[in-house]
This record gives sequence, structure tokens and C-alpha cells, in this order.
Amino acid sequence: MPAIFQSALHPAGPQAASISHLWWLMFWTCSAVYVIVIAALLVAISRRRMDTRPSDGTLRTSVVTAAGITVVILFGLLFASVATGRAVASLGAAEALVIDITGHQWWWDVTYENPTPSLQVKTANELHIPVGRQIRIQLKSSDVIHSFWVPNLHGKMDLIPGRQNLLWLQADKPGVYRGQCAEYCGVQHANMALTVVAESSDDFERWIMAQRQPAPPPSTPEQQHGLQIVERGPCAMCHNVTGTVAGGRTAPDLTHVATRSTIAAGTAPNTRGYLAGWIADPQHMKPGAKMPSTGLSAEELQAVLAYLETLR
Amino acid sequence: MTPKAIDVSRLPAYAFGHRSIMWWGGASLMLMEGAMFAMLIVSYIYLKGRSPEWPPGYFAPVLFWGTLNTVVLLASALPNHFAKAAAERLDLRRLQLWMCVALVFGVGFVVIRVFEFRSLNVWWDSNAYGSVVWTLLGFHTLHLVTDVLDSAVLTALLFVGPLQESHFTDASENALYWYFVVITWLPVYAFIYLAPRLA
Amino acid sequence: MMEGATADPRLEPAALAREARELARTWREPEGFIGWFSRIDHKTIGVRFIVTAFCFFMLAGLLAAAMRLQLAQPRNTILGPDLYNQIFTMHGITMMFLFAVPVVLGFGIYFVPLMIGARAIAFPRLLAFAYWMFLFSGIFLYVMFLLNVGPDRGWFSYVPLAGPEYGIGKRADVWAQLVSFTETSGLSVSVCLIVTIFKLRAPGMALNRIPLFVWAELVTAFMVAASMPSVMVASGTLMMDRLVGTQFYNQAEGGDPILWQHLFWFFAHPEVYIIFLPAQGIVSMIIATFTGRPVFGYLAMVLSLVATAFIGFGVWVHHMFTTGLPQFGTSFFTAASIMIVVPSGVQIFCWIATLWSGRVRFATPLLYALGFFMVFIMGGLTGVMLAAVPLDAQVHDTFFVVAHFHYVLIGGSVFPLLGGVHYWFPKIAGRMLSERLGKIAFWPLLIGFNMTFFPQHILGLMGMPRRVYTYPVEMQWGALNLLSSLGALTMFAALTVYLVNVLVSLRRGAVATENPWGASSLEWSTSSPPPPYNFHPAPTVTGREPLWEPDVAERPVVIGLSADKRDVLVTQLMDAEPDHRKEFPEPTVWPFLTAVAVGGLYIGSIFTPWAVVWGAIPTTIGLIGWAWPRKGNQPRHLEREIAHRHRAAAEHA
Amino acid sequence: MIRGVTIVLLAALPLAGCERETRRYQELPAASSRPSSTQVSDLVPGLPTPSPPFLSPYQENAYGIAEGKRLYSAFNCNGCHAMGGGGIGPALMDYKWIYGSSPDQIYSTISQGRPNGMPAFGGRVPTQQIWQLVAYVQSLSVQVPRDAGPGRDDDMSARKSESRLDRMLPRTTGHR
Repeated sequence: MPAIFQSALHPAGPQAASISHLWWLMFWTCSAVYVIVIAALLVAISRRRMDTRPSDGTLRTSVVTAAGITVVILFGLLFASVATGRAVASLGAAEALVIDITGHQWWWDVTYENPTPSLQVKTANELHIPVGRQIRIQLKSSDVIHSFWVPNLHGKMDLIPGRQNLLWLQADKPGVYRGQCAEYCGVQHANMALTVVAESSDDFERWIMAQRQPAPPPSTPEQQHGLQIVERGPCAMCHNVTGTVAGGRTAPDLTHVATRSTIAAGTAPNTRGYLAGWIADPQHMKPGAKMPSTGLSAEELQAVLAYLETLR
Repeated sequence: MTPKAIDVSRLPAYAFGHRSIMWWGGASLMLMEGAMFAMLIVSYIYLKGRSPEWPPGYFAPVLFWGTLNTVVLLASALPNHFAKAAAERLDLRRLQLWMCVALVFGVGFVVIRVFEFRSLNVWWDSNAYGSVVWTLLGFHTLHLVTDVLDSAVLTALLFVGPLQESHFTDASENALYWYFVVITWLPVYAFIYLAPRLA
Repeated sequence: MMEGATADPRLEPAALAREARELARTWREPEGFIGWFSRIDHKTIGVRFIVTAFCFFMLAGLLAAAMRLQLAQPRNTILGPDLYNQIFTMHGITMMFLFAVPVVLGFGIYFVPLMIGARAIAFPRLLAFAYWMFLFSGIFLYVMFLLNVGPDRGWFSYVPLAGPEYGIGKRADVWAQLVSFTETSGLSVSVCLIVTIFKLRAPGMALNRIPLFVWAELVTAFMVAASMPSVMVASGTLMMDRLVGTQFYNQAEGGDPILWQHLFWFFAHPEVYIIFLPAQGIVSMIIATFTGRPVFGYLAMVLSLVATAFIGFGVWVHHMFTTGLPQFGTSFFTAASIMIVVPSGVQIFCWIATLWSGRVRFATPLLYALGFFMVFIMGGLTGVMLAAVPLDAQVHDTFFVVAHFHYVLIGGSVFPLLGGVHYWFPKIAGRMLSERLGKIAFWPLLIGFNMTFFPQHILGLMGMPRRVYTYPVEMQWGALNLLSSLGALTMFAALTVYLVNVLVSLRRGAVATENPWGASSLEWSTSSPPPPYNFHPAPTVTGREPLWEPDVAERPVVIGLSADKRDVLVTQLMDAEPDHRKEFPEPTVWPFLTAVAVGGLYIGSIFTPWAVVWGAIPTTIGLIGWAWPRKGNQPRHLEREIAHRHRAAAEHA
Repeated sequence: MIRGVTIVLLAALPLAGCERETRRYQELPAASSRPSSTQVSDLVPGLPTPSPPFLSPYQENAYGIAEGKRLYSAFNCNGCHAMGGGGIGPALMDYKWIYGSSPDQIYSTISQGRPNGMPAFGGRVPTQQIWQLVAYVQSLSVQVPRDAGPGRDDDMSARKSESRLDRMLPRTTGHR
């Protein structure tokens, strides 16, 4: 798994960049103010010689001056803030890539919009975006309020039931950026992360082509057994695997689950070991998650794992 | 040397209006109650603003009972006024009389209020519109009932209880609160009964 | 008024002593089991408020320690998510509803009447009722917590998470009813404070002579009265959504989750100032006392308080910047949120000017006041950052915000409060706190505080959200979290020392004189602790700093208040000229019984709406018992007066 | 008397509170162990043997019932049974249940399926979730404590929430 950043201090896109400029402006201004005020305070309390007690007139002038300077600084910061706000808002583009994201307790349902429905792509908890292109993210919620936040790319925006919110993103350099739900959304709010993979437009095209394919048919008998369990067993009640009869809609789409870097919305890396642990006992890894312990036998579990690994 | 003194023993043992602390207590109470009514009405406006049609999918409330109650409420200001005046003249007999009359009015519009709820044409759990009108009406009814109870107790006190200066002040404050209940009703009436018709 | 003042035999020491004995009899607090529940003296109730609130402060502190233990390292498993979510919610609501507001009001309850030279607080029975509601709310909350019904939806209880579909079980209802309890209490106290400050001031204490702390409490009381109704409406509608199926917050039926956020934050932002303004009042008193001069710029200070209160009602939306509100609207709230810094700034500059021109005595209370500057100013500055919409979009709901409001609330409120306890302990307990222990507690507290919360700024910028019970190893948040937890440990130790100091000094502290600090306000003119009747003879005022005025010796006093009944002098609003005497009620157990009835109503209505109906019956009985006068104390002169008036009317006719 | 009420209330809470509020994420032993012989009808050869009342593990557990409600629509039970009112499948709000309305009977109806269209969910839905469905189905006929039943959901309000339904008849054998 590549190195992961999740920091507002390492902007990787224009929106985050202009916000971090504002941050540094604020940081230095406020630090200066803090130092000056505290210095004044220290001088005030450390004065010993009382013969030079200033007259109330002097005090009044200095207080009024200080207040005046405060107002001026604040207006400066206000202006900077509003200006940044406009700059960030103006970054929308017409030929943007449109992605629908629906928040669920506690995972992200991702749909790449396309006028032709057959070309739409459904995935979960992982976005791939082409570098240097504006992304229009449409945020909805299926249950409670969540908040979409990938600090390296932009500030957060809430997903509110009954509304659709918009967020414009752009990544300037390739990389893997981690995001996380930022509005308390229930027992597993802490484990509701998503990964944004920014890659060159060629890589992105390759990826989305692959995602449009249905699941490859299993080759080995073990994998076929695995598919049987997925289709006839508990998995299909909630999960969808395009190209099979598994058509559940209430849990993450598994058609290409093997291509993702994490499982259970960023709770663990997507390795056979963690996957086995997750399927065998989800409530141990993510207590309260909607995935039940299915009571598969060890042999069934191995088969399912073998099949899932073919879903690239 | 002994310090100088201000002798207050000659000062009266009671006062009316904003001189008395009861008045200020009542005023603070009305400030809070008023704020609650304001919040409910703001919620009403907010929900109305989010709804394409208003009332959404229901008939506006029937005007008759609500309007009748408005008339009765406004009329009740009269005995209320006399009661207040009597209280401030320390005129026990008239105070008792007018308090009783006011009580009759009070019971009157609590009864009418029952019909009002039935004339709303919507249930509280039908949709947000129903919820907010039921809550507005219910919250005002709560004030009606408490105020009627309050007056009833006070009236009983005036007849049987040991008499104190404070009871006259209380009576006059009670009347003031009565005005408050009447006045808050007007916006509530406007929003429950008229706003759906304007929209 | 002052002209009418004359020397009087009733002021002979012997006469005064005799009257004092009678006053002590009249104002005595009832003894015994029932008596304990019947007490209504504002000093008793005030101490009860303060002590109870600090107990909840300790409980919430323990909860905080548990959280820091869980977050000390990544993927920690000491607390599960379900318990952790209850704990952080409990911590929040305990600190906000059961500590901060009650304690600042408690200081007001105890000291406002003393500072304005009043014999008692207005509506003492209502005050007692308020205390019982407060106590019950706390017991109720923690019993529920022990029963695993502790609220777990955050102190803000956003819908739909706390709504009927996703707020499973009764936990969210417990939150809603806790709010009903505490708001009932807070609103009642604010009535008492407003009326006391307006009508019971000592003769001569015109509005422009009111001590700054009293001004702060007055403004606070008005903020309570104006903001708490909003959250009452919010919690009430939430209860109805959950219990009887109203649709206020159901977007599918015309409701809206955002309405909740408006209603809640319209209360919850002013709440911050409710907590923080009285603390500013405390800072003013402490600074004046330990610089030996009045706080510079009285008028500016008062106007800043009022301005803060007004602007404080215009900034709530800055908690909702990430909900996708239209840009224009948000920039107005940005402006308001930034400009609210100005009044606070003016106050800080005035305090610095006071320190600059005064003779500073480094007693412990002043230390805490200085700690307030160090910490609070940083909180204010990060507040400016949060007011900027784009920056807020990054740090909102992250640990940056956690750091910010702990700097504001602990710095702006807890430090002054701890200083205030040091400052007023002699007056309340009649003994001095140990200066040495006080200083020993202060420094680790200041260091530990910054150790705990400064790293959280960085954590927030590094992308760590709030309200997470754990975090992955690879996020490199571990080190700073550990540091933060160690800081929490330090604070814990410091506060333990502080507590020890209080407990030890209660027994062994040096006995306090009337005015150990040489302060200027009226509470220091009576004995420590004050008698039940506060002052005898009742004082008058001729200036802003009564005990520092040159005429303190020959200033006239008030006589003629009867000592055989609870006679209190009511004065006029503006200039506090004597207006009339009011007999105050005797102690009674009815407020307690009423509180029990109302409590039963509140708790019952968690389970069935009918509780409101049958709970109303005992409540009404309680209120009648409360209001019904004792038999046989009908004043003769009243009958005479009534008869006289009737005769006059008859002759007139 | 008032104080008494409060005390009684508080005393009652541990009983109500704890069981209602626990979040049992792990599958319970009670749930995995299924009643061996389930009576589908009260008709038995010879003398009638009263079947011992059997409690479903989530019957008083708000979390279990709420999960059951979520699954009820997730697994498209409402497709046939609607919101308890019935449609293609029989209604669940009344008390005349073809295959019995006691928890164990409901359990086997769901897991084994029934003739004329009720599929067997046995192998497909984990026992824990079946028990949660059982608890929810019971709440449709108010056989669970009201304070544990689900409130209105954030959706078009088709009907009263389960917590506000009026009981149609004295509790059946399913409940203690």
C-alpha cells in the first residue's frame, strides 16, 4: 500500500492550496498578535517603578489605538477569507468528471456518472481521479449526515439526507490521498475512510475501462465453489457482483473488490489475511458494522477468499 | 461617631407595576415564553419556505372556531382590565368579582380550543406542516391552561386564604400575564389560520 | 436621599446588636431532615450550585481521562466504540450543562446579592427549585449512564442521527430531557438574577456603580433568557419526533435536519458566552483587587459585555459552514464571527492598562487571571481562523476545533473560576486557601493544559477528525496523541492538588478577616462567612468602589427594615432610590416537592406522552402548596388600610 | 407519593434499560441454538401438550428490533408483506397467523420457508439476522415492549410507527 497522506498542510490541488495560503497568512498574523499582546502583559505586570504611572489619558489613547489596530487587522483577515472563498468557489469547470458519492453507515457508495447507463461505474470507498482535471462530486446521504473530507484536495462538505451538495476537486500531482468522514455519524464514525487515487489520465482511462467489465468467471474449482457460496450463501443478500446472480444493493459493490487497497472503508489493508479476518468475524474488526458474522466453515471461507481474489 | 441613617420604615409594604419585583419576574418570564413562541414561529416560517405548496396537500384550517376564540380572548381583556384596576385600588370585592368573570372566559376558550384542534384538518404526524401547527396551537393552549389554573388558585386565595399585600400585586401581575397570553395569540392565530390562505 | 439622612438612636451599638440577634432568628435556615430540603438562602443555594457543579466537573474530567487513555495510542482497545461514544457525549453535556452554566450562575447566586448590598435574592423559593432541578438532572443523567442509557449522539445530538430512526433506544431522549431539566433550572436562576440586580440594589448603587461582575451576570442572565428557549424548542420537537411521530426533522415529509442545527446553534453559540462572560467579570474583580485600582475604562468594559452579548446571537451559522449554505449568507456570519473579537479585545486591553497603571500583587487569584490571558487569547485567535469559511471547511469537526474551544472555555472560564474560588473562598468558608498549594497547583495546570491541547491543533491540521474512538497506525497521529494524553495526566495531578488544597483549608486554613484582600466591593464589608441576613445595618453606596471611597466611615446606613419578618428593601431601577419594603417568603419544602414532580414528569415523558398529563397533577399540587400563604400571618395594617380605602371611597361617592 | 412514582420509575429502569439498550453486535449463543422441535399449529394428536413459552433473543432489544426493521426492507420482505399490512403475502399486523406467531414459529417460518411463496432464508440469512427479523415482525403486532419498538422512520410516513401501534389483541403465547 503506497504512502498515505491526510493533511491540510500538504495541499495537492488548487482548492487545498489556496486554503493553505489563507492558513499561513492567518497563522503568522495571529502569532504576531499573540506575541505582542502577551509581551505587553508581561511588561505591565513586571513594572516595579510606580513613580512613572501613566495618566488615564495616556491609557485611553493606547487602548483606543490598540482597539483600532485590532479592527484594521480583522478587516484584513475578513477580506482575505472572503477572497479565498470566492477563489475556491470559482474553480468549477464545464467538462468536469462527475462522481456521485452516497454516504452510508459506514461506507462510501461511489458512482461514476455517464450519460449511457451501461458505461456507469459503481464502486465503493475508493475513488480514482485523473490528475489536472476538475472533478464535480455530488454528495448525497442514504441515512444520517456524513461529511466528505479529503484534506489534501479540499475542505469538507456534508452529505445531508434529502439534499445534494456539490464539491469541486482537482489533484495536481499523482498520489494516494486518504479521506475520512468528518461528521459524527454513529458507532463506526471512526472507521469510515476512503482513498482517492490521483493518476495520469491514461492510467485513469485504463482503470475505468477495467471497472466497466463484469466480474471475470472463476477458473479453479475452489474459486467456482467460492462463487457458489457468494451466490447462494449469505453474501448475495447484500452485496452485488456484476456478472453473477449476486445482486444485493445494501452493501459495497464487490465486482472489482480485489483492485481496492483497503477493506471495510479503510479499516484494514486489503490482504488475504485481513479479508479472512473480516469475513470470519466482522464485528471484531469493526464493532457495530452492518456486516454480520456469516458462520462460514473454514473450507468455505477459503473458497470465498479464493474467488474474491479473482475480482480484479 | 455613629454613622448617619436612612429610615425606610415609613415606606409602603407593597407596590404595583414596574416598581414591584413581581412585575419584573413576570416580565422576565414573558421574555422567555415570548422567545419560545418566536422560535416556534421562526420554525414555521422556515418549514413553509422549504415547501413548494402550503399547506402541503391539506386544506387550510377551518376559520370558525379559531376566529371565535380570538374574539373571546380579546373580549376577556375587559374583565381582566377591571380586575387589574380593582387590585391596584386594593378593592377586594370588585377584584373577586372580576377574577371570577375572567375565569369564566378562561374556561370558555379552553373549551373552544378543543374544537380548534379538530378544525385544523391535519394530524400532527401527517407531515411537518401538521407538526408545527399542532405544536404552535398546543404550546399556546399550555399557556391558556396554566394561566387559567393560576387565576383559579389566586381567586380561591382571595376568597378563603389569609390576605396579604402580595396578593393584590399577584392579581395585577396575573392580569398582566393574561394580556401576554392574549397578545401572543394574535401572531399564532395569523400563522395558523391566515398564512396557509395567503400562500 | 442622602440629605434626609440623620443620626439615630437605633444605631447605638447595643441596639444594633439586639436587632442583629433578632435578624438571625428571623433569617435562620431551617434545621433537620425536612429543613435541609427547605433551605432557600441564596448563600446556601449558591454554595450548593458551586459544589455540585464542581463534582460534575470532576466526573467529566474522569470521562476525559478515559478518552485520553483510549486515544493514547492507535487502534487502542480499552474502550469499545459504543462506550466511547457515550463517554465523549457525556463529557460534553456534563461540562456544558452540568458544570459550566450552573457554576457561573452559582457564583452569581452567591455573590450578586452580597455585591449589591441586598439582604436576599429575589424569588428565593424559585431559586431553590432551580437547584433541585439541576441536581436531579445530574443524578438522572448519570443513573441513565450506568444503566447503559447514556446519550451517545454527541452533545449537539444532530438529527437524523439522534432522530427516531437512527437514535435507537432511549439514549437520545435522555439527552433531550437532560436539556429540559437544566434549561428549566437555568431559566429560573436567570429570573432571580435579573430581578435581584434590577430591584434589590443598595440605596445609591445607580446603574453606573454596579460592579463589573454583577454587570456580567446580568448580561449572562439575559443571554440565558434569550437563548435557552431555542434549545427547549429543539429538544421538545425532537422528543415529539421520537415519541409521537411528528415530522419536524423528516426531510421526506417536509421537515429538515438543518432546522435542528439552526435551533441548536442559536442556543449553543450564545452558550459559550453565557459560560465566559461571568468569568470575565471574575477577572475584572480579581485584577481590580490585586492592582489596588479600579479596572480601567468601566464604561468600555460594560459596553463590551453588552456588545458581546448582542453579536453573540449573530454568529451561530459559523458552526454550519460545511452544510452547503449559500456563499453570501455565510460571509455575513464570517464578518460577525470575526468582529465579536473586538469587544473581547477592548476588555483585554483595558485589563492590561489596569495592570500597567496599578501596583500588582502576585497572589494566587491573580496568577489564575494571568493564566486566563495566556490561554484565552490563543483560543480567541484560533476562533478568528475558524470564522473564515474556507479555513473552517478544512478544520471544522477536527481536533483543531477541539483544541480551539478548550482554549476558549478552559482558558476563558475554568482558569478564572479556579482563581475566583481562591479569591472568594475566604468569604464563603471563613478560611483562607493555602497560597503555596495554590501556586503549586497552578503551574502544572498551565503546562499540562498546553501539553494536552496545543498538539491537538496540529492533529486537526494533520487530518484527525473529532469524535473518533480510534485511528489507524499509519496516520502518524500516535506521538502527538500520546503527548496530549500525558498532558491530561499532568492536568489531572494539578487539579488533585487544587482539590486537596480546598479540603485541607476548609479545616486548617487561616481564619479569614472581613476583607483579607483589601478589595473594594460590598461583599467584603460583611463578616466571613456572611450572616443569613447578609448585612446589618444594610449599607448604602456613593461610588463604584464602595470600600475604597473616602467616605466609607461616615456613609449612611439603612434602618427601619423590620427584623421580626423577612423584610427586604426594594429600590428603583435606575438610581436605586429606596422604593418600598417587600416581605420575603419563609423557607419551605414545596419547591423541592415541585421539582420532584416535574422531574417525574420529565423522566416519565421519555417513555409515554401521557406522563405529561398525569405528571401535571402533582406538579400543580406542588405549585399550589408553594404559592399558598401560611395561615394566620395576615397583617393587621392591611385590613385597616383596606377598610380605610373603602371608607374614603364611600365618602367620595 | 410523587417521590414514590419517581423511585418506582428509577427502580424499573435497570430491568427495562439494560436489556433494551445493549448493542449485541456479536451473534448470541441463544440465537445460534435454535429450538429443536417447532410446533407449527396448536393441533397435536392425543392430549394437547402446552408448548413452553419461548422468548426471542431480541424481543426486548431496541438495537435488534431496529436492525430487523432495516433488514425487513433490505431483504425485500415488504415486497410481499408490505409494512405488515400484507399484499401478496399474508398480513403480519393481525394475530391470525397461519404458521403461528410465537417467536420460534416465526423463526422457522423465515428459515424454512412455507408453501405458496414464502422462501426459505435459512442458509442465506445468518441466524442472528433471522432473530432480528423475528423481533421486528413481532413488533408489527406489538408483541414487544413499546419503548423498544422503532419510532417513525425518516421517510414517507405510510403508517404509524411500530412503537405507536395499538395492540390488536391480548399477547399471544409468544410473549411472557
